[in-house]
Amino acid sequence: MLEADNLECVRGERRLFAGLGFKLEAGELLYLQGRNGAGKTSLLRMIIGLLPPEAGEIRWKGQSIRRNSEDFRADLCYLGHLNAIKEELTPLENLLASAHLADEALSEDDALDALEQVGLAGREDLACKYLSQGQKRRVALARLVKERRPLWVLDEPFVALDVAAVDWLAGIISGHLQRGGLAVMTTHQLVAIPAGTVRELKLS
Amino acid sequence: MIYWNSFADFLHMGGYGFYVWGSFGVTALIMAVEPILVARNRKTTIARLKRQLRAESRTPTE
Amino acid sequence: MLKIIFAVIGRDLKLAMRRQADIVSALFFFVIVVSLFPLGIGPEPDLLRKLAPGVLWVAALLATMLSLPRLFADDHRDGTLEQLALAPHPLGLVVTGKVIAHWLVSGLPLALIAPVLGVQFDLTGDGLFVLTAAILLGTPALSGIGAIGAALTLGLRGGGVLLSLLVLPLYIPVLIFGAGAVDATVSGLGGEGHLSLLAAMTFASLGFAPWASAAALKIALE
Amino acid sequence: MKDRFNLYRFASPATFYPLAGTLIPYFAAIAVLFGIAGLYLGMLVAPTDFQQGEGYRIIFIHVPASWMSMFIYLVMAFWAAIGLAFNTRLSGMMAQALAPTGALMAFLSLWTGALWGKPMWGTWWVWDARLTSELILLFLYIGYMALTAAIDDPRRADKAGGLLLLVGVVNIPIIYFSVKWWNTLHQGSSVNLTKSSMATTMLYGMLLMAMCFWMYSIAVALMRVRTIMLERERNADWVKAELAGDVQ
Repeated sequence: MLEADNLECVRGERRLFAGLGFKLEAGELLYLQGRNGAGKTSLLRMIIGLLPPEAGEIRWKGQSIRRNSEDFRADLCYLGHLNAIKEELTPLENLLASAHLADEALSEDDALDALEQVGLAGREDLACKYLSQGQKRRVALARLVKERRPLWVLDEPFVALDVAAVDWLAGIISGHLQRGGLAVMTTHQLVAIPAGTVRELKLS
Repeated sequence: MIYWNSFADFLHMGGYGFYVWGSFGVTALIMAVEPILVARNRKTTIARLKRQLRAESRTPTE
Repeated sequence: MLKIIFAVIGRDLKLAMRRQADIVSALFFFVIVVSLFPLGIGPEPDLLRKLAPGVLWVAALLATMLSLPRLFADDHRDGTLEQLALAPHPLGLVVTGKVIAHWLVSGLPLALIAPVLGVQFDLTGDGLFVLTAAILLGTPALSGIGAIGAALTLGLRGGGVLLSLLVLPLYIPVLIFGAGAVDATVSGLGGEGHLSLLAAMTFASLGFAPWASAAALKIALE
Repeated sequence: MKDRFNLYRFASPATFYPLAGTLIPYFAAIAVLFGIAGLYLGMLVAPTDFQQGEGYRIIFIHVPASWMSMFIYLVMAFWAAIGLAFNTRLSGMMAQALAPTGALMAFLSLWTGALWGKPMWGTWWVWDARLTSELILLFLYIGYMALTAAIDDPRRADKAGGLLLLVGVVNIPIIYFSVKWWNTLHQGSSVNLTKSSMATTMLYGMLLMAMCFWMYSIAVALMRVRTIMLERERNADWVKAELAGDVQ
């Protein structure tokens, strides 16, 4: 499904990696590892198509993601280290707005349900600027609850989550893999994902 | 062939000397200074890059 | 295609409504700058009438510049810009929506308050009408061209000043025809020609600028 | 196919750097020759202009400087288009190397225009279409240089600057015609290659001076681009080899 060939990444004047490739099939999870500055985030940005690789190609369902970018983006869900939520909007509005902009059907009930799952029941109508950092992160993660697009790209999803939340998120990701989804993520802590095949890619 | 009767006429430019020579003077100045600045910039850049190169070869990074 | 544009407009308007202070302060900036001019140049009605179009237009340009740096910067800072760029639509359409929303909260209020300020400058019926029409027709072009500058300077040090440096020269045609329309009307020549040129510029820039801005945003997001 | 190959070969900094180094003295020499010939014709041989007296001689630098200021902007936009389309490294460097020279040409055009305007129109500055457009062109140059200087990553600087240049090129005609419409005080275009209102010696003098400015601009831009190349490619092997040798 998702393949990368011979990728090369140059940032500034440093070559972060070259000749990098991987293959990921339905139900598989790819862990990107490496110390800080090894190019994990750059590789993630290449995979989501924001950073053009210096050399090489990434293909989704056999098609180059740069050529068929709109079809690819329709299958992609990206969660960056920024929460991508608007402080002025309530958690509910945030969820609905991001689904709306991504052309996804998300009913208000589903959105409320997702917020309840991340433990934000009762705060749906409070502007996000009144929430704590952890709660804001959970608003961002709530997007994943009803997310059915096949490819998830997650940048450090477990950071700053308590143990219960880590377990919950691992469950969400395995559910996604069980449904035949794919996931690529960077992480410092290796979290056991109960379902799916886990592959690792070490950037040195 | 040459239009001017004397050098003084040439400098005087029929009363427009200030304007004509003001234009030509500034142009000449710029065209002389710009290459000098570019050349100097080149020299300092090369010197700096050489220093960096030497520093790198002394302490191999990573 | 229209759906995504409306979705973006709806979101940006909702955000702007939650942050009305920004709209109001840009509007007050416009009012204050315009009101300072008579204090600087004297109260003779003839002189003021002559200066009115230029003063109002320059103030409108500056008021637009005030809100431009935040056009993409807020979305960039909280990560929503990435999400917009990853939405399964051409980014140019998203930017079109943002430009229209920017005009609705920054250009439209200027046009609405311009007649009141025109009265301060002793403009009369026709002049006031054409002034309003010109600002109404010309400000979308300001938002559009400004979006290119905002996208190019996204995330840079001193982005605001740089933005003015890049964008203000490109605003000159709008300024000339915008102020010219009022001048022509006041002097009895009729401002229709200017207004149609302004409208042409607005359509051209709304067609062209979002795509140039989208290209600049992609560069900034790399 | 063969041309394409050559283009790519010369677009590589490692090839272009020594080539530029060899070419610079030639361009400089040609510029000096054209300059001498142009000044001889324009300043010594050409007769006076019956309308403007000797003051018209400013034309021999005013017009070439104005031409070059516009031409350089077009060349920069050309490089920008190439760079954005083919992602070649050289194009951005060329655009950046040309910008300061273009800005200086625009400045010279304004300076000489003012010195010409004072005796002819009695004022240093008139808001006429060409002077105003030239001023705006200078702003565009400054904007380009400020933008590329503000971006740390050279590739992003190239791309963003390139985009700005293309936007500028689209806008220049619009700006020019709007300013022209706004005020047409200036005398009509005085150079017309088919039917010239100027004496032939004057025309030749001016064309020679234009060639001189052109060659000068190329020489200076090549000098500058060589420095930019060393700086940008400092980790490439050819630069290290170059620096290890005795570079000047």
